[in-house]
Amino acid sequence: MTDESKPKTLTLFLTATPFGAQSATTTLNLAEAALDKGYKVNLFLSADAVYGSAAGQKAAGLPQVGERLPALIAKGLRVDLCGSCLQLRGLRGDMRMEGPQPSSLKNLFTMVAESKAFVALGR
Amino acid sequence: MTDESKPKTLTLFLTATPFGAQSATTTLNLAEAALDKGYKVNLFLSADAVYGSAAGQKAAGLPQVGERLPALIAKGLRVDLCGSCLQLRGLRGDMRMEGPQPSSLKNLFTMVAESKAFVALGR
Amino acid sequence: MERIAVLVASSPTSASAERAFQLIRDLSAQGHAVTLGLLEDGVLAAAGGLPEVPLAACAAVKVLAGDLALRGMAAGSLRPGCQPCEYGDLVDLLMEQSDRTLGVF
Amino acid sequence: MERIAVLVASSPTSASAERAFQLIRDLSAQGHAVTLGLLEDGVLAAAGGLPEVPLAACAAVKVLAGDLALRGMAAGSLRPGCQPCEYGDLVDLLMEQSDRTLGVF
Amino acid sequence: MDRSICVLISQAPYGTVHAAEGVRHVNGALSQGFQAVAVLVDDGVWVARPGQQPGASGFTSLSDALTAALKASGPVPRVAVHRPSLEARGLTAADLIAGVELVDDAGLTQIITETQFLLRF
Amino acid sequence: MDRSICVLISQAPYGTVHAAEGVRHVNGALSQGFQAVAVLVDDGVWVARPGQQPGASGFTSLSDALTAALKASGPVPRVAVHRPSLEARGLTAADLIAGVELVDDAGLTQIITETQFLLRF
Repeated sequence: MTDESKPKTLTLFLTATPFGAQSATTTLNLAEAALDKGYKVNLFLSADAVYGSAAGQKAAGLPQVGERLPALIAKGLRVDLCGSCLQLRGLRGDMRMEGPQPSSLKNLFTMVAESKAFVALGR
Repeated sequence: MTDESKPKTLTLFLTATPFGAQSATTTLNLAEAALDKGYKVNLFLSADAVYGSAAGQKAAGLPQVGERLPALIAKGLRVDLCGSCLQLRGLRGDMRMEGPQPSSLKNLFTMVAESKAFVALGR
Repeated sequence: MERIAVLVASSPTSASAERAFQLIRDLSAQGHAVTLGLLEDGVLAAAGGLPEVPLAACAAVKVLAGDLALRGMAAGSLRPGCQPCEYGDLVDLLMEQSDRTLGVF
Repeated sequence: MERIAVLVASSPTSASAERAFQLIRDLSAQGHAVTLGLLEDGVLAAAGGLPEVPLAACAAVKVLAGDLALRGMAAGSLRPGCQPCEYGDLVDLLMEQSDRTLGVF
Repeated sequence: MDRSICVLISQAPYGTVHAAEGVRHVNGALSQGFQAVAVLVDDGVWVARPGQQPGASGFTSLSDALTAALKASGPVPRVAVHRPSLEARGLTAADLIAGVELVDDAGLTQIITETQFLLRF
Repeated sequence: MDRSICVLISQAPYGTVHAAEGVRHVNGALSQGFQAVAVLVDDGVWVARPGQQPGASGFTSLSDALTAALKASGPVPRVAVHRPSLEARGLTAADLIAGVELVDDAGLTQIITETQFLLRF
């Protein structure tokens, strides 16, 4: 994929809920395709997108979102959650799945600075 | 407000998250104004709006949503939650505040049929 | 002929507001008395923005005062024919002054 | 001059897509080589819809095949100049074939 | 007067969940004894495009769902497509599933004023 | 090259949270050592309208937040308002908070191509 020793980084920034719009699914599909090609992929869930980290989602008639995250994390996806966005919405740790971690704007912009491409999804 | 013995009913139907758009706040403001005038008011939270029933919300820099519900319920507001929408999103009972109840399309359309006005909010 | 309330919360540049404004023109042309209630981003139509409020087609235009102030617009800057209002006025519109409510667009 | 990827997921009737299409025209006029990636509701621009894709301003237009099929449009019905693609092709576009990525609009 | 509702679907399918929610509530209204009219307007007209293929995406085909609703053995909805919205998108009646009717602006307001309630998506 | 980001704000304030999130991320980028340019385009131009009064609503005034960012003692953002979007809404530079600059289409693309990253709201 590249002649450098370190893989290039793709950072995806999502602001939409898991089931309100297609953008959450698009985000995971892009992440998976990039992981399969060997890139480093970061996913930052901000604003309403932090609902994607809720435990116990059961998609029916709509694409899976939270249910797909463990497999993507196992493939190397880093998932960060906007910490203040979690607090606002009452999404405590015991309501969330394992893996995605509360994070910060500092982490977001560190990821951005290291990225070959930074893409914001959601509406 | 009316010369009939039974108060007229306003049913509000919300599809937006509590903090992604102003419509959740507008909905509660309309509900409160209608309750204060003596109307019967139903609020049906559907799709992403069911996140408004999450326990432990802490609004900062944005209007309170879940934090306002108990006082409105005490004033007489009926709050129903789309049951299948809760399941999809993993919003179990222990993650929600007390008061709003899982409900059904049957209940929604029963409310609608009894309403003087039915208003859908959210985008 | 009916008294119809139409509520618009979307920016006047949105497809949603444009659809509501077209509906208002058509309902008015058919003889209905339409009152437009503007709230949220919809209030931008009352003080600027394109397309403009279909004033000629409305029996009245009520604009939520708090949503105007929130967006930096004084009630005094409203287009002629638009009146500031409170949530309670919108409730009266829906529950007492209209035969039918459409929205929120 | 740069190779620029622009991703559009909004319906071609949205302000967001219109803004992206205008940006593409301006970037192209300044000599940049713009590749447009259409996905989600954005694919409607490749098989119909107004405004149309700014084909003349794009070095290439890639349209996500799964999102076309989901909306009932065969890859064969694409406007000339638009190519169906997969998620991996979009990743290649962003990570290997572009100096800059703009979006998602 | 029989109970009746107009469900207005104004957004494109799949990009947001609103069109799917619209179709779900048409069926819900019918099952609760309402007469239901689905009106497809603006980008909502894309809901009536046939052959929507979700494949393995997890989405439900809304053209299939509408077709099934129209062919149901119990109460069926009216499905009206706003002709000016259709034409603005370069589409014609031939591009739509069977069983829908076209309405112009006057037809749209007629449906809205003939039904008791409006549910907008 | 210094790290830099363009934050594009294209939606009206308050109706959705996106404009507020845009302003928050401008400040976040600055605090992490990025040069930051806020570009207000389409309905985003309303963010720069002065005198936004949240009252008891619970909202944060975005015109106040932008003004504070522009007057900060540390790094400050550039704030560019897209003139065609402004004029399409019947507004002029006199309707905006102090410290913003107007850009036309060419200026908009120049900002976008002079910054390393784009964050769209």
